[in-house]
Amino acid sequence: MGESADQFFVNLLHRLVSHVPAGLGGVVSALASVVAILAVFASLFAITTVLERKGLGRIQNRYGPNRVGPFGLLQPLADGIKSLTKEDVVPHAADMAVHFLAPLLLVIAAFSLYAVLPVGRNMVLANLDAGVLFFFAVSSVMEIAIFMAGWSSRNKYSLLGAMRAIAQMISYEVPLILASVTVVMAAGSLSTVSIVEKQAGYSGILPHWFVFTPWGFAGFVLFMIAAVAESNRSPFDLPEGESEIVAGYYTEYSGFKFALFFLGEYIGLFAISGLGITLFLGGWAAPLSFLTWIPSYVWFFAKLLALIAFFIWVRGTLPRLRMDQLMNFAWKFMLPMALLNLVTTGVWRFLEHGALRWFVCSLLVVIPYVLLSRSLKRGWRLEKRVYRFAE
Amino acid sequence: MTWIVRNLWLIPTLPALAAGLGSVAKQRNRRLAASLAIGSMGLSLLLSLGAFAHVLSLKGNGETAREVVNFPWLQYGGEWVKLGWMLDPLTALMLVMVCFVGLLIFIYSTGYMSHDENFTRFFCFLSLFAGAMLGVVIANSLLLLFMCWELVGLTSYLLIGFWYEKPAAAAAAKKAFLTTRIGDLAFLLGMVWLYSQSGTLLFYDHGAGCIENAALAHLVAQATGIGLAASTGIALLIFAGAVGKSGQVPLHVWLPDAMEGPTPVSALIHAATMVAAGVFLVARVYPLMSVGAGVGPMSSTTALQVVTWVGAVTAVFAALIAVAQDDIKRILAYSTISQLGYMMIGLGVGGVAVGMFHLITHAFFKALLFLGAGSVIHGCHEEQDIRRMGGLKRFMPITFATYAVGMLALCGFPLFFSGFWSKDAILDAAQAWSVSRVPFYLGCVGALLTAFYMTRQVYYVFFGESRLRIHHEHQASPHESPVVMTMPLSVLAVFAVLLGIIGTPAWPWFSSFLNGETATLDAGRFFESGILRVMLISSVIVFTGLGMGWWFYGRRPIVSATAPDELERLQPHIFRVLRNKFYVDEFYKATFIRFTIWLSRVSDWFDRWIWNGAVWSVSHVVLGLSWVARAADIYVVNPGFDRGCESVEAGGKLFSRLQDGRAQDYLRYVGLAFAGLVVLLIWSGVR
Amino acid sequence: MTPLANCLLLSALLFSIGLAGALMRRNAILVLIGIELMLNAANLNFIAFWRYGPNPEALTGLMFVIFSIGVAAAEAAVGLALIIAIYRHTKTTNIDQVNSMRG
Amino acid sequence: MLFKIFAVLTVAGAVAAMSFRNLVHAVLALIVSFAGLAAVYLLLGAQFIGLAQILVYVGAVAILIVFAILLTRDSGITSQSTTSSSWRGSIVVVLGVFGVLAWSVGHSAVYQQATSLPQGTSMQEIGNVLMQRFALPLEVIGVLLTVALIGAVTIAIYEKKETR
Repeated sequence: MGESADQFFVNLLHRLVSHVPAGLGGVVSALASVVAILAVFASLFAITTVLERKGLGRIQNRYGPNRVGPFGLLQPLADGIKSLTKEDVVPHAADMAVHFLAPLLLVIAAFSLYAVLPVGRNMVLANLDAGVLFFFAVSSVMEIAIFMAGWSSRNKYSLLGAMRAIAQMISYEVPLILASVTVVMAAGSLSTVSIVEKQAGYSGILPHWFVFTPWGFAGFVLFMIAAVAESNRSPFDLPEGESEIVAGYYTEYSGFKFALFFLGEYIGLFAISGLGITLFLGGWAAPLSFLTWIPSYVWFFAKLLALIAFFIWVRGTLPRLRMDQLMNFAWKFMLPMALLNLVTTGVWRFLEHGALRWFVCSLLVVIPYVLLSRSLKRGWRLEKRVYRFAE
Repeated sequence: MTWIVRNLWLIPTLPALAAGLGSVAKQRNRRLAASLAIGSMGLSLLLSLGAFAHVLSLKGNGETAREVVNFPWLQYGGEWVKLGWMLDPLTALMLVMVCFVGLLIFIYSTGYMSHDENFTRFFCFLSLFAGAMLGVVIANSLLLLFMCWELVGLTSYLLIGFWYEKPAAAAAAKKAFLTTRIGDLAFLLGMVWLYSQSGTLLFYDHGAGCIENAALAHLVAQATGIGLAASTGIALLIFAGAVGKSGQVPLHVWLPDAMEGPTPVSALIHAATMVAAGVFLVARVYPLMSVGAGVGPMSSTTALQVVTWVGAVTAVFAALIAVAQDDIKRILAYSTISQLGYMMIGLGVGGVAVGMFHLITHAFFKALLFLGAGSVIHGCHEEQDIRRMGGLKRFMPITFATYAVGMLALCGFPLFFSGFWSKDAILDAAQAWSVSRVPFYLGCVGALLTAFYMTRQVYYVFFGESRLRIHHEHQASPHESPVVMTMPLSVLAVFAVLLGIIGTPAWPWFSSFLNGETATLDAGRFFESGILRVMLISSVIVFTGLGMGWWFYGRRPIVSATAPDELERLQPHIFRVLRNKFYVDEFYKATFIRFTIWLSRVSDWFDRWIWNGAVWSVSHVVLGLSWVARAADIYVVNPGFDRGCESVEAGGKLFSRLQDGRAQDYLRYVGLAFAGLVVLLIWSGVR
Repeated sequence: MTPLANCLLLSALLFSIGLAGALMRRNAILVLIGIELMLNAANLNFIAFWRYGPNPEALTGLMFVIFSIGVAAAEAAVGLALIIAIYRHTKTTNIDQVNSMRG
Repeated sequence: MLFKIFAVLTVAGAVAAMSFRNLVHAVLALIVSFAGLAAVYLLLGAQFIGLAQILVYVGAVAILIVFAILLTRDSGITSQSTTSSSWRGSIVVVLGVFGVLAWSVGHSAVYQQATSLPQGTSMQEIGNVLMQRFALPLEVIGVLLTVALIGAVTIAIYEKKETR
């Protein structure tokens, strides 16, 4: 049962490929995988929107969407139809070509991120030798897309939003990459597939996930924080902070382009969560050794949904940061922490197994954390609130 | 290759390190400097004892136990210059001796120099000296030895001139430096020659060293122009270095003047260690000296004969001078010279063991004497003239006791004092020398004189009435020195007595240790080959000397500081000659120095008249020419040049257009140049 | 044409375009862009020679490109900083007007 | 075939980047050119370099240039001509350079020999070489980047006294 179910989709793909002429085999399989990815994650996007709105509603003590369909489950469908049928307004001063290309570039980049994510055993589109590198390279393209959007709209809010977004994404890309490099060091490979295989083993019933090591845990936390910032979500949603700059770089977007942006945002979010799962949470590996009979892709999507729930929760909980706070946090806490974590990983790699290793590495993680957080807190004092007005 | 051998370099390095730290220490933190120096010295002493124990542990078989560590130092051309250190009985002995005496003298100095404001500098220099000296001792390469040797000379210079505000001290320092330099020059020549012959300067390099059989055979085979073997020539040159360093005739003149330095310095450098370095050097290269000797223990070579004669002459010469000196330290200095002469005799006639034994014992009792003298001087408020002392027995008993021990040891008082045994060994070897008996007689005379002048000195200093000059009223009477000064005296005194045991004919532990045999106790040796006779002779000599001393100076206590010396009353002329040190300095002044001055005068005259005149005339010719040229310039050349300049200026203006401050234009030129270059390359067929 | 020759031609073309931009545009930033293009042409040459060279195992060309990319990043950062500084002093990025070094 | 496509893309992007009046368009074209070049690298089997190209040039350099453009406020179309005063001479130079380059490529020895294509190298080898043979250059590059960072900040930092 377990084996066949696990490899079900793989076998399906093979059967499909076996029917087409030999020359086209690779192309067809690639196309099929792409289509599958598009379909799956687009629908996941649809589900997530409604989940998020409902979740936020619950957090804010109100019902979410509950009119369209049972429990409002068909809400995303309605939204899609709406955004498709809306008029696509383009400002007169806008730079047409760029304004049109921006959302497309964003979505394409976001989707191409999945090429290296193994969603299940043997279920990866391209097992690149430098998968992680590919991921970051492509995700850096998204910044360009955002800039194009913000700049081409000829709108100061858009431009400000884009600038904020780029500054923020660059700042948080550094700790993000550094946190991932720890895993690369430990696994000794840049390929996502082999990284997951490194974590697939079990000692007793417990898995060998990297998150279950001192540096891995710290790296995972850093990674998640940076991921929230990368995907411009609350509490790091300054770029589209509605209350400050109307909607940031997609102020001037409407209709389907807006929907594309929305899609791109969420696809990017899923992708980066998927990377986090792949790097730290053992990818498609089952959390306990006796649960391996459940198919691997199920585990992957279970973890993905868990992380999405986490994101929603964070968004509903935390208030938005100020720009300087954001930057301070990035450069004065995240960056040093990530660097020290790198050192810790090296130490972990070269100490022999045993309690000593755990002790030393835990110290190496905890002490800097304490010191850095104290230094970050310096200058904070709880006192009567004062209002600062923009001049 | 045990730990101690591998890390023997630590022994000289520690004091050197202390010196380095002391050099950066502030002038006021004296405690730091002193503790640094003494601590490093103590550590070195411990290590040296370890090395000594190591040597003891691995000796017993027939040949000398010797371990070397060599390392490549620098490379030029195809060959490496190698340095290295070695551990053999000689080294071990010297290490222990230097460290021990040095440590005691350091401790003593803390008391003696306590009032000096350059305390820190003093200890910096002292430790530097100790490091260099230890380097000399452990060096396994003539080159390394030479470096440390020069370093020793430098520190000696610095320390003699320590009170450089005293012109006499400065002059003495210069004198010492230059005089020893003469010897060192010869030493350097010998070293270079040796290198050119043997291709290495390592003493022992597992058969490849320069004083091991292979090289020695080669050296003996080599014959120089004047017929003596290369080995002899080299040996003599190196010996010249030794002569300079350990104040043998004729290069002895610097040593008495060196007494201008602080007394601990005199004790450490100019009695115990540095001046002994010359003897040590001869002992170190002894194979080179003795190579080519015929079979038989007492057959000798040219080099060794030279050594012997120089030593013998020095011994008597210096002793004679010492008889008539009035400065307490100068007397000791001359006695040092004569004792060094003895060591040379010992090396020449009896081999390493004899000479080195006297070196060791002498180091102890002469250091003791100097420190005692220092204590006396300290007690008498910097008074150094023995005629102005007297009666100090009452005031400073400890000093007196220890001084007496040292004095008896120096005289070679029979049986109970180390000096007796060491000197006796030398005399014994001398009288058995095959070449000539004269050194033996000279040695006897020297011994007599030694006993005499030491007695004289002691009577002057410690007996009779205090003739101390009273400068002003509330000046304290002579006082005993602090314990930090007397303690080293006592320790040294003990050793001055006990060291004799290790070298008696009955139990020749010392020589057998050096030669790597195991000593056996056998009283029968006393009755071999006239040893007893020699012992009797020397005892008689000593007693005679003491008696004469008592006769001249002991019977009636000396009352007045200005009264003429007893000997002077007897033989005024001879005494004057002696007091004026045989006019050696005057002789040098009259010959070498005057010659130099005359030479400079001559060259000066040449400068003034011949060259200057030539220059003058030439210059006037040139002046004349220049007038002509000037005229030509003004009326002919200048206008042309003006035209030229104008055109050049125009050209400059033209070309300065190129530099229009636009990066792009520069880049354009670069591009053009690049294209041109490629075209050129292709055209010239570079593929 | 062999693939190597293709690569070389492409890089030559890139280089020339970059040079043209660096020479003919008056905006300092565009000049910088041109220089970046020239650097990339050089990188392409390295890669090509590494790939089709006698021994690709040595990876020398590859390493060279890695380092040159690093240098190019540094160069861009400093260059742009310079441009900004220049702009702040002489309110222009037109390098025709930035010729205070003329002789 | 693919190579030709990407080559054309690269060249077109470069030409556009060098000829657009609008700076931001120029930068976008530059990005296209860089991406094309990265694709060429990938075709040549230099996977690492290709991805690094995208990461550095598209992700960092292009963004940097964009920031510079926006900070120097020249993004708008400039009224006066965008070519520098002395562009005629430049054309000659450029043509000369390209001429010699192309000629030498055409006539060089490498033109005749066509070596077989080895397989693309693996990250493992690159890592090993980078950490062993090229360790020192790597560290030097690290120092260089640090210095460049500091230097750029010091140059571009906004002096207070100017504002006062």
